Amino acid sequence: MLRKLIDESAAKSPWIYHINAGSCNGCDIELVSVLTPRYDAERCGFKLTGSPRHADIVVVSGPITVQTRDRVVRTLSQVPEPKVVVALGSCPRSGNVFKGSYSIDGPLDKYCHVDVSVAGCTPKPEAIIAGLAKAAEILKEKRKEMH
Amino acid sequence: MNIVLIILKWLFHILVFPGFLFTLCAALLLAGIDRKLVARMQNRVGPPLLQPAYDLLKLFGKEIIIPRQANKKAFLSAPAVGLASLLVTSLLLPFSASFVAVSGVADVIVVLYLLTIPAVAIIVGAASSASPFAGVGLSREMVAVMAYELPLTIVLVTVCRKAGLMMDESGMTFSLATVMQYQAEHGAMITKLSMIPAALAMLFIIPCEVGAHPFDIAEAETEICEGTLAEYSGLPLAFYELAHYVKMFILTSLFCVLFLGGFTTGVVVVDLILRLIFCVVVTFLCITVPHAVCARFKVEQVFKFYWTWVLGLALVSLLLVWLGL
Amino acid sequence: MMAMNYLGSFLLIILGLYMMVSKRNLIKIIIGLDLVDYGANLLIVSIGFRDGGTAPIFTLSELFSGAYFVDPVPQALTLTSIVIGACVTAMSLALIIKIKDQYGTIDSHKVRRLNG
Amino acid sequence: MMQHFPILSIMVLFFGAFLNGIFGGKNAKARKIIVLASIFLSFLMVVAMTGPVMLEGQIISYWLGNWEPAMGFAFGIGLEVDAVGLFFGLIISTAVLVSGLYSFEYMSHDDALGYYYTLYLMLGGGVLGLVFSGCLFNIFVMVEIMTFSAVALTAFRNEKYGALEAAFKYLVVGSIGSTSVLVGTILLYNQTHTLNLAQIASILPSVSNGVTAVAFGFLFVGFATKAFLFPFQPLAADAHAVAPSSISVLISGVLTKTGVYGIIRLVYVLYQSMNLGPVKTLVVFIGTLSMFICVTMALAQHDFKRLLAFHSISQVGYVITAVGLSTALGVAGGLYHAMNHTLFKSLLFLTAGAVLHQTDTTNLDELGGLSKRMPKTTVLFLIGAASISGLPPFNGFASKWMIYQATFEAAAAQNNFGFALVGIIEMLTSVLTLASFIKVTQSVFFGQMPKKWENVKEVGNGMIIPMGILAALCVITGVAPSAVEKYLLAPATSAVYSVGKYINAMMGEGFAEGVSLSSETVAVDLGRSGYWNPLAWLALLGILLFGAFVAFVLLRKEAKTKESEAAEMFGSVDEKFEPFFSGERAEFSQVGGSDMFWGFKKVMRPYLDFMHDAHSGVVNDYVRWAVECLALVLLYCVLCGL
Repeated sequence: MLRKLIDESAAKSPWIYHINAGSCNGCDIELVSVLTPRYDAERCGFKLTGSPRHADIVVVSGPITVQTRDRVVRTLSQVPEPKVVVALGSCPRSGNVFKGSYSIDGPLDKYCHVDVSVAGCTPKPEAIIAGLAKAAEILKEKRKEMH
Repeated sequence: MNIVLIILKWLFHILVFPGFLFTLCAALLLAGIDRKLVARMQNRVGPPLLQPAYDLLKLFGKEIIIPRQANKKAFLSAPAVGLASLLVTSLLLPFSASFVAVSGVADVIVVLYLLTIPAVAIIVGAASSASPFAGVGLSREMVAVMAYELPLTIVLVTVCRKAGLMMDESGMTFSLATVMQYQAEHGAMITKLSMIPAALAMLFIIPCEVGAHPFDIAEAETEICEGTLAEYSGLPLAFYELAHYVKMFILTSLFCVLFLGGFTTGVVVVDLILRLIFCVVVTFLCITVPHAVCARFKVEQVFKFYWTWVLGLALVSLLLVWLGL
Repeated sequence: MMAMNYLGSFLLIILGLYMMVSKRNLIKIIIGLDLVDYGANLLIVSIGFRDGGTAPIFTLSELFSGAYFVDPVPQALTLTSIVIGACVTAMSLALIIKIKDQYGTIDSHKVRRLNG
Repeated sequence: MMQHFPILSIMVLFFGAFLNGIFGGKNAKARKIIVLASIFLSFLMVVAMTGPVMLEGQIISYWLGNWEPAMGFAFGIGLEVDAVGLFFGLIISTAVLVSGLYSFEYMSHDDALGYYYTLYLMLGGGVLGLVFSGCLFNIFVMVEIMTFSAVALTAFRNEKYGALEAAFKYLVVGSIGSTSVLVGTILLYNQTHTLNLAQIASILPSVSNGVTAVAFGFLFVGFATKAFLFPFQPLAADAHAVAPSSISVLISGVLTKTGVYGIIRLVYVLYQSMNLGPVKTLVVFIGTLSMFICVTMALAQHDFKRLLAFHSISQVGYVITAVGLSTALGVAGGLYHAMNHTLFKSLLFLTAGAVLHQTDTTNLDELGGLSKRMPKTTVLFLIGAASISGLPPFNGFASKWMIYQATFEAAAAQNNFGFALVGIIEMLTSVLTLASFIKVTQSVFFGQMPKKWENVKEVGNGMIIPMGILAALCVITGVAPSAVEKYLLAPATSAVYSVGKYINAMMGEGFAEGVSLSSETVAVDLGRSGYWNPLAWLALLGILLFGAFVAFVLLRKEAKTKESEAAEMFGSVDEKFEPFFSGERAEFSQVGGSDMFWGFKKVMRPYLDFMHDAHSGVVNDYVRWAVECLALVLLYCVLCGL
């Protein structure tokens, strides 16, 4: 009973931690706009946290640059289970216009399992919300798998 | 037989009402209303009313990471101690002049000290987690405690003196039950002219003591990565969140006891509903509105604000009461 | 007559205190401390004094009828106090020697590692 | 037999010092036996006296050489143990005992231990002699003995930074205090022609003139200097901080108490002037000043022991303030806090000593993270810190509660706004105390550990057990205040007020009535005092157990360690359990010591700078403080015509 409640609420209260892995800030601004009164992601329980220890969903934006690579991996590893990784925008999934640059060491799925990928440069806020909702569902599934 | 009954009564008080279960439900409800109200003030839909409960339940299901450098025992037991002391405080707050679970001759002082324990628990927990962010956070938390404790003391003394002048032959009372009694007989404290500055000061103190938005310098998530809570995850974090909600309820409840105590009917259920309504109003005034309106203060601004304006308000009230107004 | 004694003793005390406040040499501070001590001792002896009194030996008052003696208690107190003062002086001088060893100076404005 | 215990309990210590001087220089075993035997014997004798004095309300008096008073005049030197004296005697002999037990391991790295123990026993004997003495001049002698040995012990580790300097300052300023006690004594002798406390007490109320007022000023300043109260001398911190920790315990827990004892004796028994407004104002003002200023000084310190030293003045300020309120509750609260202060401050100094012993430093900026290496010391420190900050359910809370209640009730009863402000300052001081102990907790025991303390070990049982005794006492006196109140505080408070009984015990029955003082035992009603509802604390216990249950059982089940991606990538170090460092590799970055409380320090900067400059460390300045305060107090006494 309690376990079921916990599973259910996993999808209802996904807390987001946002990593900028060399992004041009376009996706970052769009992610913030998702939480503004206009789109109000908080009505689904989304909340931006300041520490990976609190997070359920890790949103990574930007092509993984050489400088940020280790830091992204380290931070991802510090998120407690269950966790979901969301690649925000085209950069983390392909490198986008930065592909082939000497300073790019992407894509993100070289380093960890990406659960949801929101494409676009930049993705629309609606798309981001859809992706986050998808991530919340996956979070619930992962939580169920934990026991 | 008698002893069994007494123990059962105590267990009821501790576990159900007004202790654990009731405080928990009321606190979660209050937190939900607060978040909803903030959202409505910003023209948002806002999270569901039960969002705090969802948050807690989710945190129960998360993995608990204990950093390698942390002192494990202190790291895990600090949240429980903080929550426990808040629950004890909830037993001491009277609901009407006649109903209080635990009464004492000088429970005002006990409440004052029990309310510092959650802050100490947060600080010790943060210290034991060995994170530099937590270090900065605990330093700020302590500055906040120093900032609000002085005016809070004066507000409590003022109320005690005001009630004691009438109700106690020594001219001073330290019993919350007597404060309630006074208000039942002479009208609520907030209706007295001399007490209005003190009530205002208390309204300023509550958000800082709770760590609500404009005064959440210790947990500033954008500057110092949740500060004191930076290393916490899972169940201990849930305990801290819960302590945060419970503190909100306890403090607004304390405000009701100190300033809005007169409006009681004697029927426990009606009193309860009244108390909850008052709590929501107070929460709206002192937590929701600043949250929706203000940006976060800087550390020294908080300190200065409390040691000048709020202190001044409290002192004015104390002086007026001492002059017999 | 006795007023001079009292005045003298308080003057000694005040001069000693003045010396302790104003002199920077540690040894001079100790001299000031001794002045204060001696002032106190002079005060004690003066308080026990009675004009025309003999030495506080019992047989003397039996010898001369009508003789009375000075109060013996303050004299005993003075002895004790002098001994204690000597101890304090010795101790402080020993400390000054060690301070000179360690700090290389006995200027009180330079012997201030512990402050604030 | 019982009537010989006062003199024996003192002489055992002095005799031990003598024997130790002869036999203990080289032979460690003989030294240990002599020290242990003398401190235990003395402790047992003091405890044995509690039976008649505390429970039956007797007063033990003893005339040296059996020179009993004749014709209503006290010739001999007397010892008199009433409940106040015995209360302080108990505190003192407990502290001496614990300090002695602790010394054996703590001082094991030092040499010249023969001298150390000789001086230590002399210090104990001197202090015990002071509180049992019934003669004003003997009080002066004992003050000198204890100051002398305390100075020597402060300079004991004279190779350490600043030890000699602190000892010198202590000697100079302490001598001013002693001299002013002497001058006060002799002026009183001039007026009353006796040195016996009881007889002075019977004569003084009828002779009140300028000379007695000046004598009051001198004696008050003398005892206040001995209590290290703030405006009289600012160097307590120097002396406490550099002495070996076992001696800091005695200086802070015991020597300051003798000053408190002296002030209580002076104002309540000798002059019986505590009901006068000016005296009340003076004592409460001095107490509040030292309480508040020293706690702010402590906040700015970055040395563990120096910080503790400032706190001990601050806590003595509490005691003096409570005593100055001149209500039964205030006196009881003050005495209770005096006892608690000895317990928790000794505990804290001993933990500081343990840290010093293992790491050889007490600098808050250098230490950190020791809780992983010294878990027992950490727990003991936390108990002490919680006690001194007045967190329930430890003893500091119980006594502070009594003091607050006494202050506010006195304020309300006399409609005195000043006392209400004093009460508020007391509560503020308590928060600032908490803050500075949070600083120590974070900087020494928690936070990150510098590399150089990797190999630090826990101290041995020889140091843990004395600390454990004190911690246990802290908890016991905290959770059973009603027992403390019944067996210790009520008799002691009653004795403070029963001056007639005190006089009669010394001078013979009917003497007090002769000078129109009642010899009845004054009954003390502490009924409404800071009290303890056991059921509430049962509730606390229940909820705590619940919390512990949740925290430990559930957490242990849930806590699983999983290999993280980072571990695969970076090799063996599992980054998951490193502290979060914004993604960077975790490096050493301890937030502690001087880094703490930035906002507070920024706002208070002008004040803190001023206080820092005032504590200049120059001995002339400290003498000037003492002299100026002496002058002011004398002027005040004369103007108010006490």
